[in-house]
Amino acid sequence: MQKSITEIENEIVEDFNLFDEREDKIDYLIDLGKKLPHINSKYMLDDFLVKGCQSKVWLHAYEKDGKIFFEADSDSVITKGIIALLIKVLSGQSPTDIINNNLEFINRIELQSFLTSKRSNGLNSMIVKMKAYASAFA
Amino acid sequence: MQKSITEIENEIVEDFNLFDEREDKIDYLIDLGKKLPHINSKYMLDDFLVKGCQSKVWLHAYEKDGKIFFEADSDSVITKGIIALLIKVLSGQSPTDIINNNLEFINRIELQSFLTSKRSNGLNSMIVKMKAYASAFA
Amino acid sequence: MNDSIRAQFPILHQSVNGKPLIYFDNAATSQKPLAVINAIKDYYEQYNSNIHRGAHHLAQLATEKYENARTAVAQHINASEHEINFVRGTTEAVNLVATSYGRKFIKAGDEIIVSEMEHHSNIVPWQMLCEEKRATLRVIPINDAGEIIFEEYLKLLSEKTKIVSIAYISNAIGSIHPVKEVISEAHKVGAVVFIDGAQALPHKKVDVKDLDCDFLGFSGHKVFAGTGIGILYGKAELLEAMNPYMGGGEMIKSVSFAGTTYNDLPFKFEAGTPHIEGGISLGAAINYINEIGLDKIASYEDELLAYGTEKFLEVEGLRIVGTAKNKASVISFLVNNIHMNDIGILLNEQGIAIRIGHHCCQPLMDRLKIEGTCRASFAFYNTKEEIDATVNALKRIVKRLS
Amino acid sequence: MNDSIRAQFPILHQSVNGKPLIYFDNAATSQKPLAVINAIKDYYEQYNSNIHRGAHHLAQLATEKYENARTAVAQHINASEHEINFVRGTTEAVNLVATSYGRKFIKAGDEIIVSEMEHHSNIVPWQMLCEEKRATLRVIPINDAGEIIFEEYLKLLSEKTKIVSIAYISNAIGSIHPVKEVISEAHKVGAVVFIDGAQALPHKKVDVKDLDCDFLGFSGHKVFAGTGIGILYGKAELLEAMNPYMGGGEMIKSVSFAGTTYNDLPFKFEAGTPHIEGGISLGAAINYINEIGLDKIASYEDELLAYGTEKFLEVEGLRIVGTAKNKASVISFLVNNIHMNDIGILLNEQGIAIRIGHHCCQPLMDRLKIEGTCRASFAFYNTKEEIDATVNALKRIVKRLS
Ligand SMILES: Cc1ncc(COP(=O)(O)O)c(C=O)c1O
Ligand SMILES: Cc1ncc(COP(=O)(O)O)c(C=O)c1O
Repeated sequence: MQKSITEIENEIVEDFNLFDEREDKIDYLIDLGKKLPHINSKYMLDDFLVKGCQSKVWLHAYEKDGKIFFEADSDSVITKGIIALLIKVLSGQSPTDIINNNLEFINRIELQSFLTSKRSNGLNSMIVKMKAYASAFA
Repeated sequence: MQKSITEIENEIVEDFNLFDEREDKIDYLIDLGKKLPHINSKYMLDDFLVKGCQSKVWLHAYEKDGKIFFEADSDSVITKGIIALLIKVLSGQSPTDIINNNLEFINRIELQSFLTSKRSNGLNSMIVKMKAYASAFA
Repeated sequence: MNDSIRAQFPILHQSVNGKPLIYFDNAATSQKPLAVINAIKDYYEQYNSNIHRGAHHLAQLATEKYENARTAVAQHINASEHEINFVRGTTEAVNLVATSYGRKFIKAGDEIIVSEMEHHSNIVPWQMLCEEKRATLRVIPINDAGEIIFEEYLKLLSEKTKIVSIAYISNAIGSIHPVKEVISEAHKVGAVVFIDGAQALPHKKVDVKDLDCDFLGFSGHKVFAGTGIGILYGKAELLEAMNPYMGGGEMIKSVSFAGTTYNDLPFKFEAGTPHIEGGISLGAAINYINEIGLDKIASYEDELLAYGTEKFLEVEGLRIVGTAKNKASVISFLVNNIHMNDIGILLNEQGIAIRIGHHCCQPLMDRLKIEGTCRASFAFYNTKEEIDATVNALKRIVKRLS
Repeated sequence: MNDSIRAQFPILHQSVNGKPLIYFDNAATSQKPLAVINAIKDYYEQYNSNIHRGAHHLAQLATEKYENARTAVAQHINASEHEINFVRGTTEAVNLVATSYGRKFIKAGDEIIVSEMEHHSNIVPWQMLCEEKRATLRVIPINDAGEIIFEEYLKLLSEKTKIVSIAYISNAIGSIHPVKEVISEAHKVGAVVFIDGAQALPHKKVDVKDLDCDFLGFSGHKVFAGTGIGILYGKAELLEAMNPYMGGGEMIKSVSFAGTTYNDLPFKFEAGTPHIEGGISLGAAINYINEIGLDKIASYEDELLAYGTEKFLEVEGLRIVGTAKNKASVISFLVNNIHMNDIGILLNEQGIAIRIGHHCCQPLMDRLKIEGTCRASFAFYNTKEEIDATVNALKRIVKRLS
């Protein structure tokens, strides 16, 4: 069975806590980014771009059996790592769960501290966009 | 014979040096102001005002036997004290002497330090005006 | 108020001309508490950086502190953050509105109302606008006490009135205007109202929602922050409707020679690198006065005003200029036959700093048929003892000069 | 340069993410020496006061120091004091000229010339002016090295040209433009020239008489002074012919509702309470760099640039954007297939502060068909060791990400 958002969040936090050093945490993020499969090139169009990110982020979502699935890509590997986390947590969940979740893991792993510009890193834009997709399918 | 500008300047500096305290120096200035006779009321017109002084200063000059004589008044007694000093030094001198003199006594008695606003106290305007009169009669 | 507050203001602890400094020129500019001075020092010693588009640690810190200051100001006057525009001071706030609102919305024949006792900064920008647009500047007259004559104001209002711009508190003579009533009457004819809060913010709580003002401007340097910073508050829908003011970095979304799009509020009106240190110092100042409490400040200053008024009137030949019923802690005065200049100089000899002149209110002075006044203006770090010393000095001056 | 210079900059001595800070974001804003920080502290702790019309000791001191700063700036760029206007920064300088000169003298059909690599602050104000006046903005194209194409500039010049506005040094890629030649050609067709000196003043001697520029703008915060202050130099006869910019206190001679007369230079363009602290900090900064010597600074920075260029090119896949023959100590670069964002973040992890993005030069980025660059910009307090550390960090990043 699909794990709940909270369960996945806890796993991510545990994973991050394995690392004492900032450097290892960011390495982990880079690995996640590298491993995230490329999006189908038909979605690499301006229509699928998330606005407000310094790097390009393409995001696409589809619904299957009442769950929402996300696919995304970016030209920045660290951004991809972040997207990978968001997808881990939100992809395959129900629209309501996605809309209502506060994504507390972001603060718990202090993700913001790895992003150099809080206002324009686009993390927020990505979340807003993912929730918007969920609303559209709800 | 009329004393030279330098002689008068030296006298003023000596007078000031008699006082150790700022307070006594400014008292002396006030006394000079109080003692300066009022200008003839026919000169208390806007035409005779010196521009650029915070208080009103009326200044009038006339020539006699190649010497220039000044009369002045002000609604501020401290300003009048300053005028009294300038008149002491410059009144009765020849146009050339007036024009060429640098009025070094002003710095020697640190007159500026008693005036609260260097830029708008009008001391400069008064001197410029007195020299202008001298040029006109030269 | 007590010594622990004065201890926060290093500048107060010095001698001038051999006497302890008494600083009674607060309406011109306020002194700064250590909280503000240290905030400035920390900024430059620890995290100075250009902001907003920064990709590194210092830029992040500086952005956060600068935006926190905006939040502090917003909360302080009960506004939203995007309604808070950092400007240089009250003067720039008025000019910004006169230009960005006025040049867009004012047409020939429209009327703008100010009062007879405004600061030049709240007159000249409107004169310039009226000249350009062939609009008319109308002036609310005042009575001899220095209060606006409300019935006359009502008569000036008409459907031609597009802007009313008035100070909350007069810097020259301390009158507190009934701005809430001024605003609601202006709104009845559809005019927008700019409140010049330069003298209000240091003394009292200002709530833009409660006042329902459309714009509010004030200066950081008068409210215990550093120089070169100030605030323009505007209702979001008005700010959005206005033209941009200056062009440049920060205020754009994208630039190309084919066409440029402007940024959202509040960045729309903040072209170029902001006065980052100034914003942060303003945030620190706002936090500082809130820690003391504006109520406490206001009631202490009322006390100083009442005490000072009584004491100053003991001086022979002294008359107070400006006797509004509702008044801030400013005492403007003249002494029979003694030039204000002489009083200024002789008080300075005693280490006492007051201001003399027209206080940037020449039309008010013309109305009062005087050239200016001596002005002693009190802040919460002033004391009754300082008032006593000043009154004694004045008495001696009067004796000496008469 | 040596440790004794670095010791003057407290901010440099800190760790970021556990590593010693390397500050390579100097083109965005410079750090401040103790001479500047202490000048600010002294101002607030010892003699903060409003200026010019003050009638007391503190006002006198503050006025003197502020005006001394104006004198220091005037001497530094070989101008007269009344040609030096304190403004908020380069952005305001451009806007002031676009408004006060442009709105008075530009007519429909006139042409204004800028280059393709200008900062947004030197584009948007002219766009706004052109839109209002139905004038045309013409653009000097650049070659692939990032140099303006002088022959193309000559072709743009005609009797329609009224203003040419160009940076002395490009903030994005460091190109130093041949401004002296640009100016003399513009004068041949009767145009006035605004020089955006934002990036020039920190690095080299600028002599307005020698250049014969009509206007020069620069920002204090980029030249080791505090934020919120800058300079507009203008030839006196031009400044005198211009309309006032903002209205308010200081910039007037007398105000009445019947008519207002404006003050003389330099006060004409300085409405409201000035950023007194900022002016004083700028004076302190100018004195500081003159003590070190701009020649020494320039030649040391040239050394850093040469060394850095060589070293940076050792990084696999790295290309330098902007290879003008005449270049300031700015290295803009991109690395094959690696997003500038990732480089910014990962350098920041190593305590290294660079800037990434379009650097407020979107038209330049469009021309170069890139979205932005990573930019390392050096000041005289930077060292070759810092360059080595950065290059090593870059090499590790490239390895890690490829
Ligand atoms: C070349 C150039 N012009 C103009 C500016 C704008 O300066 P400021 O933001 O200080 O107004 C800058 C700085 O960002 C610059 O580098
Ligand atoms: C009532 C009032 N309005 C406007 C101003 C202008 O403020 P600033 O000079 O800080 O722009 C002042 C201060 O001088 C003031 O007291």
